[in-house]
Amino acid sequence: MKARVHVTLKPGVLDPQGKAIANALHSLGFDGVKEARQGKVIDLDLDDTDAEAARARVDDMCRQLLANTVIETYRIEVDP
Amino acid sequence: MKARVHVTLKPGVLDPQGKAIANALHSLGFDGVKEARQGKVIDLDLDDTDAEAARARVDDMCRQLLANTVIETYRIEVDP
Amino acid sequence: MTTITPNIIAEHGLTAEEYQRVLDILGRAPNLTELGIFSVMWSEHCSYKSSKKWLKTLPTSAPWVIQGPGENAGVIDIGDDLTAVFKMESHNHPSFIEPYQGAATGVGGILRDVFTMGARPVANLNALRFGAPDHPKTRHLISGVVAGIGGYGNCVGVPTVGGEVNFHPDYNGNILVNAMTVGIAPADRIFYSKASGVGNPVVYVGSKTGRDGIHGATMASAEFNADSEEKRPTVQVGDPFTEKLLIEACLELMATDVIVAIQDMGAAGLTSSSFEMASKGGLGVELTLDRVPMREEGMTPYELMLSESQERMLMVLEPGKEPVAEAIFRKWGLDFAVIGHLTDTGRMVLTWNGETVADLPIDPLAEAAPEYDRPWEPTPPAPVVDAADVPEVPWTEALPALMGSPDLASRRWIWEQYDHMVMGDTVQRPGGDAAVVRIHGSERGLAMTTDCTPRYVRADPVMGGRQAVAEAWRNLTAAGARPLAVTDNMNFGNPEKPLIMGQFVGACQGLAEACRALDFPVVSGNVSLYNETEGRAIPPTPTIGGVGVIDDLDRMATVTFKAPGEAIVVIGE
Amino acid sequence: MKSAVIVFPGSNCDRDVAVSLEQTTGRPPVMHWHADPALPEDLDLVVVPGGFSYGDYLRCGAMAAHAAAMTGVRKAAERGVAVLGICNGFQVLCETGLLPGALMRNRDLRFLCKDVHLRVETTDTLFTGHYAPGQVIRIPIAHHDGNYVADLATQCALEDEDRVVFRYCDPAGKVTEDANPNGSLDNIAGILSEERTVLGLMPHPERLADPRLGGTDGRPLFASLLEALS
Ligand SMILES: Nc1ncnc2c1ncn2[C@@H]1O[C@H](COP(=O)(O)OP(=O)(O)O)[C@@H](O)[C@H]1O
Repeated sequence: MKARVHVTLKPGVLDPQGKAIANALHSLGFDGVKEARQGKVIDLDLDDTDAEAARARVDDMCRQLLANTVIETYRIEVDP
Repeated sequence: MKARVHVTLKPGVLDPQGKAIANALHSLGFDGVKEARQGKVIDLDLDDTDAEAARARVDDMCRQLLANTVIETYRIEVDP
Repeated sequence: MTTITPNIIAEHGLTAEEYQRVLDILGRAPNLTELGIFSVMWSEHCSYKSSKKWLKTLPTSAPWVIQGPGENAGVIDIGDDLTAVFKMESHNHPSFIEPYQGAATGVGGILRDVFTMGARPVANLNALRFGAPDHPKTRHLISGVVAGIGGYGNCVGVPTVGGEVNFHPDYNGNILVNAMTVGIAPADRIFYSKASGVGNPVVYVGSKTGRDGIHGATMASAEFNADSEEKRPTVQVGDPFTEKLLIEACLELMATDVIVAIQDMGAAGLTSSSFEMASKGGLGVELTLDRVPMREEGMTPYELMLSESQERMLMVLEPGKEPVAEAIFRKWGLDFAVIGHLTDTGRMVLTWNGETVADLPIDPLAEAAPEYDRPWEPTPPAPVVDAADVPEVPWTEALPALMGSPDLASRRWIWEQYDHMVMGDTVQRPGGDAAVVRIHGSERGLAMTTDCTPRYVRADPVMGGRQAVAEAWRNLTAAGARPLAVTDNMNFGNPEKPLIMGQFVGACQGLAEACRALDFPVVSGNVSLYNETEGRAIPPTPTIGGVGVIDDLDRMATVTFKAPGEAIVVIGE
Repeated sequence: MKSAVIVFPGSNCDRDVAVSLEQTTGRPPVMHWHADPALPEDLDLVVVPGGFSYGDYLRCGAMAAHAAAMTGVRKAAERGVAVLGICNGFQVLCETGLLPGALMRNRDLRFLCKDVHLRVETTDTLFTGHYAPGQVIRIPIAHHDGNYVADLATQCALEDEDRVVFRYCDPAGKVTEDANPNGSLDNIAGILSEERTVLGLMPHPERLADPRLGGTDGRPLFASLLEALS
């Protein structure tokens, strides 16, 4: 079973990477990029067979390791 | 208009991040994680109003800046 | 089984003559795995077929030289029962394709060459050449290369203390990334690659093997299908954390008495490491490829033998000492596998699923490696410029122009991205003539520098070669050091062109003369040829890395003016 | 003063800080392996050193926060043992929650290694007693992720409780945007825990604690600890 975790900075936390991307796009001549934000995606290949159980476990993983909830939020997709 | 770019390492390219995440999850007691791979998501807020034009522009951005096509592949979602 | 067609032979970079030699040695046609092994062993990179003749003319000995060229790195005596171990190596092409990873893995490779010998790496340097500053790719290349060198060295925890950077439009399509590592080892604990002891176990340690860097040319061969491009990245990705583990684990194991021989897996990975170890020991080797730790499913013997996955080493251990080594590698979280043993057959035998997939004679293959005496032409003398023809520029204009020129401008932007202080012994930071690293726990230091002025070498290879050596020597003495030895990195264009070959020959001659005159022997080095794009060669760039010793750090000299009112003296012509 | 330095597999300033501790306190620290949860008894100080603990590929310090040794560090901290986190150590302490906030990628996205100036904001700590209030010191930084962030409540608490220990400043001691090397909130370079016994800072005091290395402004930090903890 596959799970995908999206980790993004909380709104309001300044994103140096996103800002640098937006600047770089402007200097390459791509106007009209109002904002850019960068997040992480972690793809997991799991032994689980039950989607609900998998989601609960991945939620644990996020809280313990994959996301820093001081500055980040996460979202889980489980692919049955 | 919003666009989202997923950048992932090509299959077969060593992913030290993914490897480290899988190891860390194991040592936290999350068995059954067979593999982990880490990618990036870049969210763009664009001036465009036409989805097709936006996609073409974002494709340009990917090839020029957002993805390193030597080792990465990318996928674009445009949110009309 | 794949039939070997002329096409496949050509894709493996072997000429018809070379292939005939393969047939003569084997007395039969090779299979694909065997052909792959020949192709890497006889590549320019591994066999030095164009350069060997001239490298032999370099002076390589002095009373303080413990190991000259021929091992993973050179070793010199620096007193107090310690040695300095150092070498420079190029990663030019990969860095142009993928600047971050190319440069990073270049640093990883040279670090392994040094700690393989038993030395703890204490400093990194890097000699870089880029195209014109305003060329559209230059900015991207320089920022990627610098970030890659920093990303790797910073994580591994070895300070990057020096180097050099030049710009010239003839590097537009072919940048140079030459990385140097200096390490320190106890004089009585140097490790070599010569295998010994029939029956001794051959052990694989480090990262798993993936399909990294398997030569582009071989992709087209019959076993691979159209979508194989995705599966076979020719760019390797570095994992500096694993390298750090490998350094610590190897040094920990080296403190025991269980290693007979050790060799890193660099370019041509498992092939050249196992071949070299067996060949130096005059022995044979049998490897069970199924035991090689693999990162991906469905790998073939061909891929295992040619993979350039990083952060791997091969060792021969004392019999029965596998558990000692395994415990140390497991403690550091690294893969460890006994993959074979030494034999007295003089052959390399590879098995896979119980079947023999390659059976090659080692010495004949090594001895028959092609060696060319390529035709060369001396560089025509450059026209002499009459001083009267040089326009006069007021110093008020000349000075700002010089200071603003990319070749002279401050390199602070670069070295600030390198951790140049980690390990707590950097007593002279970047920015001076030479970097100085204290020998840990003492009041002595090692001074180091890299130097070359390619436009001098292009104008007159002999003089330019001498100048590069002399400059390295001056930089070391300017820091108060006694220069001891050099490593070199010979970066040139296509040696099949007589004028380019003439540059190489001339530079070797100049290097040899200067090294001899200064008692400054060459103890290690690397050759990078075919640096050309669209038929235009890079400026000839024989980079010199010099190392010297300072016996009393109180006598170290630095470039800054110390106090107002002090006299300024100019010496020399 | 009995001290221990935690050694993660990717630590690379462990030896450097051990040298400084030994030079200033006359006693070498215990080098404590990451996989061992039980810290030595009677410790006065634990140092979490700089480096790349486990490669730091996910987030700096994220994996180290779960290391066995960190359980021991947390317990020691609860008992009131002083804890010093330098650079990666600061990141680890934030990830474990022993210190508030987080360290993000530097504003310019580049690794930066250079001397910076710091203003000593408080001397009411175990770590800074030997500095003068407001003193400007020169200490090197070497990091890619030293951009301190915290929410408003934390920011106010740090301020109100006098828990900001060092701020990036110019050589004259002015805290300016130009003197901020990494984009840190309020130029913060180092902070204390609520109990004032845990200090995390991005700059490396151990790198300028030996005249041979070009300066000694880092030394009073170790001397302060020696006096406070002996
Ligand atoms: N330009 C050179 N000058 C002197 N020695 C050289 C030169 N180039 C290569 N060598 C020596 O030849 C040997 C093989 O070099 P190389 O193949 O680059 O090493 P590695 O096996 O580490 O890749 C080394 O001992 C090296 O020091």
